[in-house]
Amino acid sequence: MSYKVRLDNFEGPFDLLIYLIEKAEIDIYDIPIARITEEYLEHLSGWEYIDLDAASEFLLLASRLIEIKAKILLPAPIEDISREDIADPREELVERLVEYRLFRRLAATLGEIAQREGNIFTKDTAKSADWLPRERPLRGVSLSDLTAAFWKVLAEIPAPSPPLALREKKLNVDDKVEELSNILAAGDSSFLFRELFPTVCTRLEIIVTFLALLELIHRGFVTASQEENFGDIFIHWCGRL
Amino acid sequence: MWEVVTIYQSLPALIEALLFVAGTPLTITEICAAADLAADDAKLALRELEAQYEREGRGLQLRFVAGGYQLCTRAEYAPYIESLLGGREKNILSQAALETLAIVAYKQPVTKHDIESIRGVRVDSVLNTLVEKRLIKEVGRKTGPGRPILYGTTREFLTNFGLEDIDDLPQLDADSSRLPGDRKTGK
Amino acid sequence: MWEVVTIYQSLPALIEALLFVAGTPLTITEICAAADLAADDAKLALRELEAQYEREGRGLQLRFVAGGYQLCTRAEYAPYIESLLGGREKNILSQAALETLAIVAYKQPVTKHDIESIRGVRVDSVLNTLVEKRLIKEVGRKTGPGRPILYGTTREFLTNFGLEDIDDLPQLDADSSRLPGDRKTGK
Repeated sequence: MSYKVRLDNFEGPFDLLIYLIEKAEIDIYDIPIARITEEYLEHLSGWEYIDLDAASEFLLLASRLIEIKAKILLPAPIEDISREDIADPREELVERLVEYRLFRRLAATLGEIAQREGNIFTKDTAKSADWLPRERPLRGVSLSDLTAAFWKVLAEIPAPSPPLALREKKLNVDDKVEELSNILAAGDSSFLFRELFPTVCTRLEIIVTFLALLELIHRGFVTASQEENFGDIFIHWCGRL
Repeated sequence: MWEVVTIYQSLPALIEALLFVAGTPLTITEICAAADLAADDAKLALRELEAQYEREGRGLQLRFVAGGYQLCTRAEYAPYIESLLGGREKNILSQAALETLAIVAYKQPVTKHDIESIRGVRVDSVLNTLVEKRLIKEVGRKTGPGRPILYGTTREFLTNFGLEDIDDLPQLDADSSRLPGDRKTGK
Repeated sequence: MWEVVTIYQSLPALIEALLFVAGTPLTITEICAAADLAADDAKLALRELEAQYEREGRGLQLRFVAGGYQLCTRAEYAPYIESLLGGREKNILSQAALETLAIVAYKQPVTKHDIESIRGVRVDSVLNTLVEKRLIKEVGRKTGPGRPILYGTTREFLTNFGLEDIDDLPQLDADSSRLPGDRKTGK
């Protein structure tokens, strides 16, 4: 092959066909179909890689060209010979080629316009959004408004109050053992386990109360019983204190 | 509250300020509404503004595109502006995109199928690119099976190509489908 | 490829074209780089452009803000521009946002915690709003536990108030020393 033009330089099968027709300086309305088909197939065979999507489009036109070539070579059926309106098998293809060629020229014209217009710049409205933009967050806000806002903030800062001495409440198990003993001994019946924990208390208080309870059970002051799994636990005071 | 007092120096200057702020093309109606003007006065002022730009050799020019007036730079400053914008990539349309755009522009409204049968290739991705670049848009649905989308060009297309109107597209001469070398005479 | 041929009519016009396209303020360095000019020539041309705007009673003016030059409209056209932009929604900052902005402006760089301890309320959403509106931004991290974000005002903030520099903020008198570490008091 004396020349090889990469197929991916063509926008499609029509683009390639028009290229071949123009290169050969052939009248588009009178395409020597056998020769053009041969050249077209030669290009396909020179394809350097196969992109199946694109290939199918080029192959479709190839089969159409071969079909037309066959129609021209085969003698027309006898009964058709007398009819004057025998369609040229190339006609439909030529129509499509002419239309495509027209839009290819228009595309070139648009390309020229685009290039010319590329030299004329408009204001970048997206970027200029900080001066009289579509959105003006500071619309109507003056510098003195800003300063006034700062003054207001300054004025509203509360005077620092004297430091408040907070004493941490000390918790220990021994104290809790005594506290629990007093509560349980004062009652005249058993308590529910959950009643021993105040509704509002810290995690530490819960732990200390629980440890104190275990201690009381260990010392034998208290027994615990449960009637069913996950049921309420009853705490009974046994006395001895 | 604003007190509207006409202390501005001239109508062309007022219109220049409006066009500057807008960035995009403003129609005569928009200009008249904002400046509280009659259409004739606005047009006169626009002509005067255009003349001033010419006379004073400014860096800006006034153009009538997409049915409105727009301020833009003069072409001779392009190299310097490109240097300013530096790395920003240029919006160059591929041959495939230009062919598709040409078909949409001249034959609108068209379906994807119409374009594919003219170009002989699938155009899905090219159509998406053109829609993303806001050069074409969906303008409706064709009646019939599948109700396919109809595409047309946008106002941005007109602005980008410096066209006043879609009819302003370069016309094809009477027998433009014929090229030299085509011998067939019209039947 | 571009062949740079100096066929433009004048330097002020070239600079006008550059400022027009940029929208945001351009520094002398940026202008010189784009227009291939020496700083002195650029400054001369900027002065000439400013003088032209004055002399010819244009709708635009040249301003020096945020360390750069910017084209903007003349104040007297504001009512008409407001009317043009009219339909667009107003974006007035809430009092809470304004106060927070003021604290950031005067005490920058500040952390969220600094602001909260001054205002006595949580400021997360207000800070987000101000960042979104590009009035403040993250300017660094404080050393120490958690490395909290430090906020400062943006270039857009300066531009909005026509300030060249943050030091141009109106000074507060001695009473602001109640705020520990206020840089304006110099301690």
